[in-house]
Amino acid sequence: MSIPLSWYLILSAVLFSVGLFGVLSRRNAIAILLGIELMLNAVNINLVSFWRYQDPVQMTGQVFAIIVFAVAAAEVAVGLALIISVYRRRNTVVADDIDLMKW
Amino acid sequence: MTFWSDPINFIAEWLRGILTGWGMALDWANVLIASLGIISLILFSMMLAIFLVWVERKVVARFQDRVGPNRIGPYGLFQPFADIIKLIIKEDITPTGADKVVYNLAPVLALASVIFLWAILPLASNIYGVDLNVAILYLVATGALGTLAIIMGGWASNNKYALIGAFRMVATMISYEIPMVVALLIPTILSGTMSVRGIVEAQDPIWYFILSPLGALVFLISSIAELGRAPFDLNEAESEIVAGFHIEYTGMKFGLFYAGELLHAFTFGGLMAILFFGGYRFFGLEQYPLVGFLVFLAKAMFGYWVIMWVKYTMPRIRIDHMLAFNWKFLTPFAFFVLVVTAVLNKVLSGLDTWLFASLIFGANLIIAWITIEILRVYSRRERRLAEGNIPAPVPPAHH
Amino acid sequence: MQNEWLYIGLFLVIGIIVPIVPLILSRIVAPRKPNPIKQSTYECGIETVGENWVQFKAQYYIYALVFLVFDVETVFLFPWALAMNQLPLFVVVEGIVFILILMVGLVFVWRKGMLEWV
Amino acid sequence: MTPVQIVFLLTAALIIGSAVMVVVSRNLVHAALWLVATLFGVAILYAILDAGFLAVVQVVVYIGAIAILFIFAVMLTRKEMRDRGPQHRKDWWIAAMIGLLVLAGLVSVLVGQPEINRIAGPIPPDFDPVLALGHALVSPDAYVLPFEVASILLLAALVGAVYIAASRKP
Repeated sequence: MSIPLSWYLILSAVLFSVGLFGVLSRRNAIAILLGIELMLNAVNINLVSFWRYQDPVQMTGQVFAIIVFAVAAAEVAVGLALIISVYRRRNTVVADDIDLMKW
Repeated sequence: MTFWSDPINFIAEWLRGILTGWGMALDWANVLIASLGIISLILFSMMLAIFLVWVERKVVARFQDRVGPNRIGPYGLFQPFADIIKLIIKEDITPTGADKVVYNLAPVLALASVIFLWAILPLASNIYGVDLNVAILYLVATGALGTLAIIMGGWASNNKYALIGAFRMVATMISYEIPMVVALLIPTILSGTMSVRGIVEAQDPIWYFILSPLGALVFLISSIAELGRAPFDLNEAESEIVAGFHIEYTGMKFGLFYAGELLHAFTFGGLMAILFFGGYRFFGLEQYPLVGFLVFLAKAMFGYWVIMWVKYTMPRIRIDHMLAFNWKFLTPFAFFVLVVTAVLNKVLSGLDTWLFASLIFGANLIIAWITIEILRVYSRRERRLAEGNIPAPVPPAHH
Repeated sequence: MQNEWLYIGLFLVIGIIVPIVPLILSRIVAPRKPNPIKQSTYECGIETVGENWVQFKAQYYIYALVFLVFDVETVFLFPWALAMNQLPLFVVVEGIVFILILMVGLVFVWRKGMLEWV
Repeated sequence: MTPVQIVFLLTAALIIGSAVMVVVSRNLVHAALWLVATLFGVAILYAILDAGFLAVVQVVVYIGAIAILFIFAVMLTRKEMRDRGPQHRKDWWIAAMIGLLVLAGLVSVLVGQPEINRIAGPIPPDFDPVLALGHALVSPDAYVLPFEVASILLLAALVGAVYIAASRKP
């Protein structure tokens, strides 16, 4: 293990920023969800590397990473279901056109 | 260490001695030896796949009361080589509108996802790739890559049939993955480890087939569905969607899909042997050199034969029936078996081995009996309903 | 631990390369004379109409959805299965509660009629 | 530079490169496939970090289930957004600025930390992370509550998602 902790943290910061860019710049709602997945993975890299670099005997980091898996699965399931439902009603997946709740 | 008791390690040690003697660093020598081992393991599996083409064709011929390949070589043994030469010199056609990169990547990934399985397969007590401590999940993960390959191939072909076939195949594979994973949990609970080698070693006096015949059955059914073989071959369904996701693939790319399918079937036979039939163990015979390896091959071939037997005996099931069978019967059933096994394993763990085995086997028999009774009552009701609704068939006028 | 994963990594690399070899061989040996008719999409002998897009049943999506949730949960059961033998009976009960919660979901989907292929 | 560092850098290049392709590619199926490549790279990272269980779970859950769900969703909603028209908002450069700003902020915070460049200690030889994870998840004095709550969360997600996806046009 000759890799400094900072490498992981910077990699995860870059991944997070790329995901954030995707979330903010994409028009398609599914692509926005893809960006969110990238951000969640960046978080998970941080959690696991902290687990490894702090005290590996304490499993907290890994347990949190697993909870993040569950949250990601739930988020994708509900998010995509919403998108498909909206697509069926309004025939669009462009996030800006989905403005039912604006007024 | 003599050569015959442990040939692989003997050769590895010998090579390591030579390479370090040449002044190579020990780490790089180890990497090189590992690569050589991997290449020979993969080439062995490829040769096996070629042999399986012959086995498959010969066995299906026998099931259908034919002779099968018998012209090239003794018993037609060289037929697959002729097939391979034909596949290689065939023109490779890429349909217009296909997504080139994804289209070419799909068959490679389809075969590779099967080859990856061989990394963890213990062929004998001292012939195995790696003893991974999460091997059970690793084999589920390779299945995920296989699913991905199919959807890539179906989508990139730019063909309606291919896409429909891919969708059907993926729906089948992901649905039946749940009972398969649950069936994989049963050996994990019984042995307390996720390493396949650990599971084989834990089946010392008693095979897990005795401890959990229902788990083995669930694993068999779901692996047949995972393979996309009859009666679950909706993805191919020649009469409806012509060949499914690989309809547009020609030449060697089709060959890769085909080899992947056959090798996958054999590998699942091998996994069946490892997880439920004691792997390379056979009443102490495995101590003798090479016997363990042959025992494993025989058991895996038996599992493969059962899969073929089912394939060439059963008609195709309709897709709604197939998915309903999985979600309404197999998944709850698998979870029920899992819970009963877990509880019994915990409660009875203090008992004598044979008493433990017979009690848990008895519990399995009781579950099977209750299930069959419930199914009988249910199907009788369904039949009555169907007979009530459908008018009596009109006899055909003339033929 | 790391050595095992190094081996797996080597295996993945070589396992990808091996299927590529026959493709390259075929690329060298096989003839290549493409023409538009040969390359047209196969459709039982008639001209292809439209794109390959066909309206898919949302039913496929529902199955994938149910699968996703079940997959995550069964994966969670593996650590439980490993640790079970060394922990008290209470742990088995926890796992059963976990599975029961999962089954509630299945029963809901079933009752909603979402497992029917309509 | 040690071999592990080289493997790490290659993996990092794979992750970042395919992540960029996820956010810029016009074809959404390609974006989803690039996401698979990113996720696979993250799995390799977990293997380097000695978290073997998480590495395989990453492949099983993310590639085997979440990516497949994404591809299904893309194909189900494909008719309207067939790669025609702009895939990015007109003010995408603001998003890029925000992304860069966040990156700069994170890096500047990281650089100031004292222990940022430390090397991981060895894992105790008789310590099995997978088994320890099992103990941590189910033993009553550890994380059994999050374990059960995660199951309820997934149940809620299943119920909600199926309810939403199944509702027909009014």
